[in-house]
Amino acid sequence: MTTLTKTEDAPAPTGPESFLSVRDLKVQFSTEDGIVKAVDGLSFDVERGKTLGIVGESGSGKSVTNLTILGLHNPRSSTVDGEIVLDGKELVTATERELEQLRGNKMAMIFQDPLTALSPFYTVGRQLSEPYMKHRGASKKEARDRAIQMLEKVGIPQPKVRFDDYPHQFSGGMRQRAMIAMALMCDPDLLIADEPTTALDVTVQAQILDLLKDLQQEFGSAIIFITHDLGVISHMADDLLVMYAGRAVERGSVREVLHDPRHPYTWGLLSSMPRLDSDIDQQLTPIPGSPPSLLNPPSGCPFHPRCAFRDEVPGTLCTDVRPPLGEGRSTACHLTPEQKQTIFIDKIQPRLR
Amino acid sequence: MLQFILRRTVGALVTLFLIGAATFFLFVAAPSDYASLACGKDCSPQRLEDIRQALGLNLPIAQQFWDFMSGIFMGRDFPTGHCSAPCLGQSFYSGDMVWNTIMDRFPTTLTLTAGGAVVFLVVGVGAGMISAYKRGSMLDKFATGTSMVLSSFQIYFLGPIVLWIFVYSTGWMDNPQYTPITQDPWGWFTGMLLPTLVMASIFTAQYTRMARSSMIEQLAEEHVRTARAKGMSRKYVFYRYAWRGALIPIVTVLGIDLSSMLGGAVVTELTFSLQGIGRLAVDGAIHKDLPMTMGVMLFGAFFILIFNILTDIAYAWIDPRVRLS
Amino acid sequence: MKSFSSRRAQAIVVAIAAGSLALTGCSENKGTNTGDNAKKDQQQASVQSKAVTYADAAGSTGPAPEIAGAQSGGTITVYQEAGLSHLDPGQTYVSDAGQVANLLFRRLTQFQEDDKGNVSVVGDLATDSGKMSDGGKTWTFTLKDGIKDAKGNAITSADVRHTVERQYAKFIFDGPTYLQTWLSGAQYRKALPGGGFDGKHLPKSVLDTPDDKTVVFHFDQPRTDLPQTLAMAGYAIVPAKDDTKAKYDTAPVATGPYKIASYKLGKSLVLTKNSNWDPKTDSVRHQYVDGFNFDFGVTESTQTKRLIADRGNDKNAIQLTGGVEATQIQDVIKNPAVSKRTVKGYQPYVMQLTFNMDRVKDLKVRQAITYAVNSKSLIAGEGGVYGGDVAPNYFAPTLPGYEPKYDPYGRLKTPQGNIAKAQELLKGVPAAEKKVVFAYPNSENGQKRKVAIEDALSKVGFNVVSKEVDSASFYEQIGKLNNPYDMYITGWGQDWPSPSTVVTPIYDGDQVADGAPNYAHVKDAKVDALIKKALNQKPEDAAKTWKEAEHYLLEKVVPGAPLWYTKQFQLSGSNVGGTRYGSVSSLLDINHLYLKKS
Amino acid sequence: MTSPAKAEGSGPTVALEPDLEPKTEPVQAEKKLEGRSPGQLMWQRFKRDRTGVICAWIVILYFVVALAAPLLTKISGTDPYTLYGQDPTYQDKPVLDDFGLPLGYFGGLSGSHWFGVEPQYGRDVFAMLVYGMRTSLYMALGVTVLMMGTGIVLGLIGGYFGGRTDYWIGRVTDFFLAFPQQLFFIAFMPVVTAFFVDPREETPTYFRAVAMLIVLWVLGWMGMARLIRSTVLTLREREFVEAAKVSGASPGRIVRKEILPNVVTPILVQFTYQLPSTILTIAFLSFAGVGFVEPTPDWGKLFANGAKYTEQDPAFIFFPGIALVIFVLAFNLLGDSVRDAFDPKSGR
Repeated sequence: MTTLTKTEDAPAPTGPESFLSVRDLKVQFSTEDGIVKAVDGLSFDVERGKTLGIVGESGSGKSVTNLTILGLHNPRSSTVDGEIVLDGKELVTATERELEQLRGNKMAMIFQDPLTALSPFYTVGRQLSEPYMKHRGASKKEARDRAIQMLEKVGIPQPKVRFDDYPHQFSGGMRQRAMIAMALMCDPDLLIADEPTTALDVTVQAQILDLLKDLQQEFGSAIIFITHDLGVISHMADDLLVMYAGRAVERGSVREVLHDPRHPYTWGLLSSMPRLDSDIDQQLTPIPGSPPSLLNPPSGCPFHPRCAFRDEVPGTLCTDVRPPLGEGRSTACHLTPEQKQTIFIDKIQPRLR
Repeated sequence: MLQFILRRTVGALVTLFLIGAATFFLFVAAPSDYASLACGKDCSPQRLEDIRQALGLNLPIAQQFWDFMSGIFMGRDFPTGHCSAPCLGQSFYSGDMVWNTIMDRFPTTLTLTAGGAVVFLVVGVGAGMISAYKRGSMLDKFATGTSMVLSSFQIYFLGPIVLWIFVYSTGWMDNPQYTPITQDPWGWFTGMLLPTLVMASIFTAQYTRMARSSMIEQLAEEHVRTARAKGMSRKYVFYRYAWRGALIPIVTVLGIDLSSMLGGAVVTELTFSLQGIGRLAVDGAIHKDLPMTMGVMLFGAFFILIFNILTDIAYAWIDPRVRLS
Repeated sequence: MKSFSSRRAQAIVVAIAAGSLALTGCSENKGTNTGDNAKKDQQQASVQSKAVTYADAAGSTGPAPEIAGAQSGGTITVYQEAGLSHLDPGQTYVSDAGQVANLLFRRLTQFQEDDKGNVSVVGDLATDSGKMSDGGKTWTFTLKDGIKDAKGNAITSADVRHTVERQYAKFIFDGPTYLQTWLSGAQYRKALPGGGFDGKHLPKSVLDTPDDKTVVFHFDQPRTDLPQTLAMAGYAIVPAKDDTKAKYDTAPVATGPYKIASYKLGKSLVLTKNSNWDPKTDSVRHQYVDGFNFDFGVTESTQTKRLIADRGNDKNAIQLTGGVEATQIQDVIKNPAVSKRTVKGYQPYVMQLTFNMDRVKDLKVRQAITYAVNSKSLIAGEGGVYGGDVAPNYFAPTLPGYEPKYDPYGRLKTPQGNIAKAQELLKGVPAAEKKVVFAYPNSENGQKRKVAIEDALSKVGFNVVSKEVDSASFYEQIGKLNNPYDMYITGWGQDWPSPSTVVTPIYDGDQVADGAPNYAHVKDAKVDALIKKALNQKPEDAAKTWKEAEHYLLEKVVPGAPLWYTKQFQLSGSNVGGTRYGSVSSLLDINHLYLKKS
Repeated sequence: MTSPAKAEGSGPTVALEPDLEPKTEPVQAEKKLEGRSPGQLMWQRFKRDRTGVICAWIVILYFVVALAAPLLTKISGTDPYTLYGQDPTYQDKPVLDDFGLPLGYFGGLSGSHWFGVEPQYGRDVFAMLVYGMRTSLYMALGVTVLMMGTGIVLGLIGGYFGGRTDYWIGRVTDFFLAFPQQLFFIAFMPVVTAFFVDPREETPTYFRAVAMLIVLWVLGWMGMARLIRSTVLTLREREFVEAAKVSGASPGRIVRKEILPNVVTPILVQFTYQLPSTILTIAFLSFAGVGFVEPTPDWGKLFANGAKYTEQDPAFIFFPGIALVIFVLAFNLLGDSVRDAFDPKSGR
C-alpha cells in the first residue's frame, strides 16, 4: 500500500459557519471482492443561495457523496465517517428519525434517471403531495393545490389534469420536471441535483437549468449540482469542485477553475470537451486510460497513471506521496505553481482557444 | 375494463363447456359405468338393462351430455321430482339432487378455504414481509427456517400427529367437525380450528418464502430510494411502495391456490373426517356417479375461471402500467 | 451473497427443529402372544355353525326377553364411513343398510339369537315361521293382530302382496331377487311390469291372499329355505298406502321400533322411537334407547381413534359396519379397558384364489398353487390374527356343515405354503403352463395382496404376470366369461345360514354366464347333480350332500385355492350395554343395545 | 444492455445499491483485476457462500445414493422385495410379532436391517428407502424440469406478446387448470395400458413411469406459466425492454436476454418448492392406481404409508421422513443461494 503522508487534518472552518460543511468524508462499501473506498476524505462547503458544481468522471464518487449527505446508505453494508454539518446539525451521527424529518423538508434530491425514480404504482400528484403532507402537516386539499402550483411552476401544461396521471403517462422531460417539482414541494434549503438533465435533450435541459436558477433566487436555497458536463456547470454553478477517485483534486470559483485550471486532470477534462467556437479540425485530446478501480486505488496521486506531466516532478513523489488539497482555491498536485502556470499557458490554453 | 370482463367471461363459459365435454367423454371412456357397478353380485344382463334404463344411461352419449348441460340453465325433471335452474342432475348413487348435495357440503370447504387463506396470508405473507424488513436478523432466519421445515411436512403426516396431541391423548379439544356458523359460532370455530390450521400450515411455507424474496427484490428498486429521499419513514416506504410491487406474484399464486382449495381438499377432509366437496369428487369417481362427478368438477372449474379473471384484474389494479389487453 | 454466518446459523436452527421429528418409540416390542385367542375363536366358530331351527308360534310372540341390567333412555351415536346407498327395503342388499333395516322395518319372519348363539327363525309380522305343505311347494303365513306402521294404519295381507309385487317394478333394481325368481322365473319382471301399481296383480296360483290375515305362496319346486329368505331386509314390509315409489328410497315409513326423524344423505341420519311399534308383538327387538344418531363420513381410522380415546359423546358410540383399523388392532388388544369393549367373530366370507378353468386346465397346476400360496402373508395384510384365519376348505365357519379339521392340502400345518409338495407336483409341467396371469383390484389392499401372491408363487417356479384392474369395477371385469386372466382373488358369503346360498351360485354349471358369480366357470356334471339333489332334500340330509359336493370340488376339481376366512372386530363406547356379536349379521347385534347411564 | 444498475468500470459494480452484505474477511492478496463474465461472477459468489456449497453437496449426495442403490443394498445384504416377516426361508429370524409390528427396538433396528423393517410384510426399510429414492428423485427431477420448461416458455410468450396470443394461451391454461385431474388419472391409465400393453403381459415399470411423466407434465405446468406471465407483464412495461426493442433486438433475443434473467427469482423459488411436492404427488398417483404398483419402492409412498403408523411404530416414518426433511431443507437452501448468487441486484 502507498505510504500516506500525514493525512491532512481537516482544515479549520474559516469565516462564518457555512450553510453545509463536509469535513474529511470517508464512505466505504464492502463487496465480496473487497472494500470499495467510494469517497476517500472529501471536504467542501456550500453557502446558502450559492450553487456548488461537482464535476468528475463516472465512478469518482459524486453520487455516493450526496446519497451520504441524505443518509440513504444501508448501515449494514456501508461505513461512513467524517463530519457533515447542515445548518448547524450534524448528519452522520443523526438518528434515522431526525434524518427523516430533514429529508424532503430541509434537504431534497433530484435523481438522474427520471424513468425509474418515480413509483409506477401511484399517481404523480400523490407522490408529490406525500412529503408536503408529512412535513407541513397539510391536508390532502392543501397538498393538492400546492402540488398543482409546483407542477405549473416547473412548466408542465394543464397541471390539474396531469396531477392524476401516472408516471408512465409522462414523457422523459415531463417526468424530470415532476421530479424537480417533487423535490421543491417543501422549499428545501439544500437541493442536490444528481445529473438532472443528462437524460434530457438540450432544449429541455436549458429550461430546467433556468428553472433551478429562478427557484434558487426565489427560495434562496443552496444547490449542489452534480454533472460530468462542463458546459452545464459553467452556466449553473458559482463554485466548482473537481473530483477524481473519491477525492477532490481541484476547488475554486467557476471562473478560476474553467479559465485558470491548475490540475492536469482538469486540463484533460477541458481539452476533451468540444467547443462551439473552435474550428472543425481542431483535435480533441481525451485523457488516456480509464478511471481507477476504487478497490485498490493507485499509489500516491491517484491520477498519476494517466498524468502526462508526472515526469516533470522530481523523484517518485507522484507515485509515492498523495498530494494534499489546500483550503479555498487549491489543487492537489505536486507540480509547483510556476510549473502549473507555464504548462497551462504553453500547452493547454492554445488548445482551448 | 367492462369490455375486458365481458370478453373473459365469454372465454370462461366456452372453457367451462369444453371441460364439461372433456369430463363427460373421459367418464364414458373409463372402464365401467355406474350400472355395471351397481348391478352387484348376481348381476344378470336383464338387471343391467333395467338400471341403465332407470338412469337414462341407454340414451346416446351426446343426448345425455346435452340434457345435462341444458339442465344447468333450464332445470330438468326427474322421476323423483323437478330440479330447479342450476340443476346439475340427480346423483345415481344417492338419488339426491347434486346441487343440493354440493350446497350442503360447500360451507365446510368454504370454511376450510377462507380460514386457511386468512391463516396462511396473515402468518405466511406477514412472516415473509417481516423477515424481508428485518433481513439477516434472528427473526428472519427463524421464519425462513421453520417455513422450510413446514413445507416438507404433508397433511397426512401432520394431521394425525396434531389430532393425537390435541384430541385423542389429551382431550383438550373434541373431534373436529363442522357445525354451521349460524347455529353455533363458537362450536363452528373450535370444530374447524385444527383442520384449518393444519391445511394452512402447508401453504404458509410457500407464501413466506415467496413474499420474502419478492419483497427483497422490490426494496432494491430505484423508486423506493426516491421515496426514502422524500423523507418517508422506512416502514412507510416498506408498506406503501415495496409492498405493491411484491403483491403481483403473491396474487397470482393466491388465485390458483384459492380456486383449487374451493374445489375441495380431499386429503384434509379424509384426515379429519370432514364432509367437504373434495370427498364428493372422490366418491363420485369411486361410485362411477356421473352427475356427481360432473357437478363437482364444473363447480370447481367455475371458481378456477372466476379467480383467473379476478387475478388479471388485480394485476391492472396493482400496476397501472399493465394494460388490460 | 448471504454472509456465511447468518446462513449457517439458519441451517442449524432448522436442523434442530427437524431433529425433534425423532419421535420416542424406543421401547422394545417383544411381541404379545395371541396364541390363546386363536383357540377361543375356533370354539366360538363351532357355535356359529350350528344348523338353524324353525321356531313355532310360542317363539314368535313378544315381548322379547329382557336383557339383564338394561336401562332405557339416552341416544347412541353410530359411526359409518360411507353413506347409505338406499333406505328403501326393496333396494337393500348390503350389510350397512341391512343393520339400519333391523331397526326400522319388520318383515314376515325374523332371525332370533339367544345368548348361547343358537339361531332360529321366528315369526315377525307372521304368527309363526310359516306352515309348509305339499313338500315345500306351498307356504302359508298368518299375520299377528295389532300390527301398525309408524303412521298408525294397520298392516294387512294386501300390504304383504304389495311388498312382493313392487319388487317387479322398474325403480327397484338393487335388492335381492330370490323370491321373485322363485315365484315367476328368471325374467320375473315380465310377469308383472306394472309392479302391482296399475291394479294388475300376480295370479292366485302364485301368490294368494284369501283374507286380511293370511298370505299363501305357491312355487313350482320345493323352497325349504323360504322362511330364512323372507327374513332378509330386502323383503321388509312396505305398506301400499305409504309407498312413494322412487322417492321412498330417502323417506321410507318405519314399522320397527324406531322411525326416521331427519336424514341428510351421506351426512347424518337421526332415528327416534316409533310409538306405533307394540313390544308385545315383537319377540326379537328392544326399544331401550331413545334414538340413534348416525354420523356418516367418519373414516375407519378416525372411528377407532375416537372409540379408543372414549371421550365425551364417544362413550355412547358404536361402529355400524366399520371395524378396528388394521394398524390399531395392537393398541386395542394391549389395553384391557379397551379390549373388553370389543366384539369379534367370523364373517361369512371365504376368500379364495379362483382359477379361470377355461384357461388353467391342468389340475396339477391348480393343486400346486393351492399348496404354494402363502395365507399367512395375505392375512398379515388384513391386520394379522384379528383380520382373518387360514382357510383349509371352502365352507365358512358361519355356515352349517363347517368342518374345521378338513384340510386336504395341509393349509393349517403350512400356512406359509408347502414349497416342496408344490414343486413335486410341477415336475414335468411345461414352462408355458407355469406362466399365470393374476388379476387384482388396483387399490391399496389389492396391491398388497398382489405382493403376497407373487412372492409365494415365484418361489415355486411360477412366472406370475400381475395385471391391475380398476378396483370399482373389479367384479364386473372378472365376471366376463372371456376375461383374459388366469386367476383372481374373490370372496363369497352366504345370504342366510345355508350352504345352498354358497355352493349353488359359485359352482352350479348352468349358473355360468356373463356377470354370474361362478367366476371359475365350473361345469362339472357330478357337481350339478349333487346340487339338484340337495336343493330338493330337507335341510338335515341336504347338509350331507352339500359336504359331499364340497369334498369332491376341493379334491378333484379345485376351482380355487382357499386362502382365509375374514373376521370382524368391532369396538364400542364404554357406556354401551348389551353388546354381543350377531352371528347372522356378522356385526354388533344392533337390536340388543342399551346405555348404562343415559 | 442489462438492468439500469449498469456496472461502472471494469471493477465490481460500485455500490450504488445500498444493500450489499458486509464481507467478514478483507481481501489480503493483491488481486490482479481481470474482467469476469456474469457466469464466472455468479460462480465466484456461489463458491464463497459455504452453506450453499454444503447444501449442493448434500443434494448431489442424495442423487449419488439414489444411483448407487444396488451397491448399497449389497453391503447391507438386504433387498427391497423380500418379505422378511412372511418368507418361510426367514422363518428362523422372526422380525414381526403377531400383529405384524416389528420386534425389537425402534422399529426392528438390527444388524441386518439398518433402518428397521416395515410393519405387516417386514420388508427392509433401508433397501426400500434407497431404491425408493432412485425412483422418486429421478422421476421428480424429470417431471419438474419438464413442467418448469413448459411453464416458463408459455409464461414468457403469453406475458411478453400479450394481445391475442396471451388470450389464447390464457384460455389453454385455464382449461388445464380446471381439468379434473383425479378423474383423468383413473380414466387415463386403463385406457392407455389397454392400448399399448398386451392384456396378458405385465405392464412394464418403465411404461408406468412414462405414463406418469406425461400425466404430471400435462397437468402440472399451469402454475408456473401463470406466475411467469404475471412477472413478465410488469417487466414488459419497463423501459430497458423498450430500449432493447428500439435497438432492433429480435423478440426472441429480448425475451432471452432481457426478461429471462429478471424472472429467475420466481423460477427458483417455485422450482425448490415444486420438486419435493412432486415426489409426494407421485406417491398420491400410486394410491390412485396410476403410478407405480406396490412392489416398486417409492419414497413418497414409503412416507405416506408411514403416516398411518405414526402412533404404533413411529420408527417406520422416522427414516423416510428425516431423509425427506433434510432433502427439502438442503434443496431450498441451495435454491436460495443460487438465487442470490445469480441476482446481482438483490443481494441479501
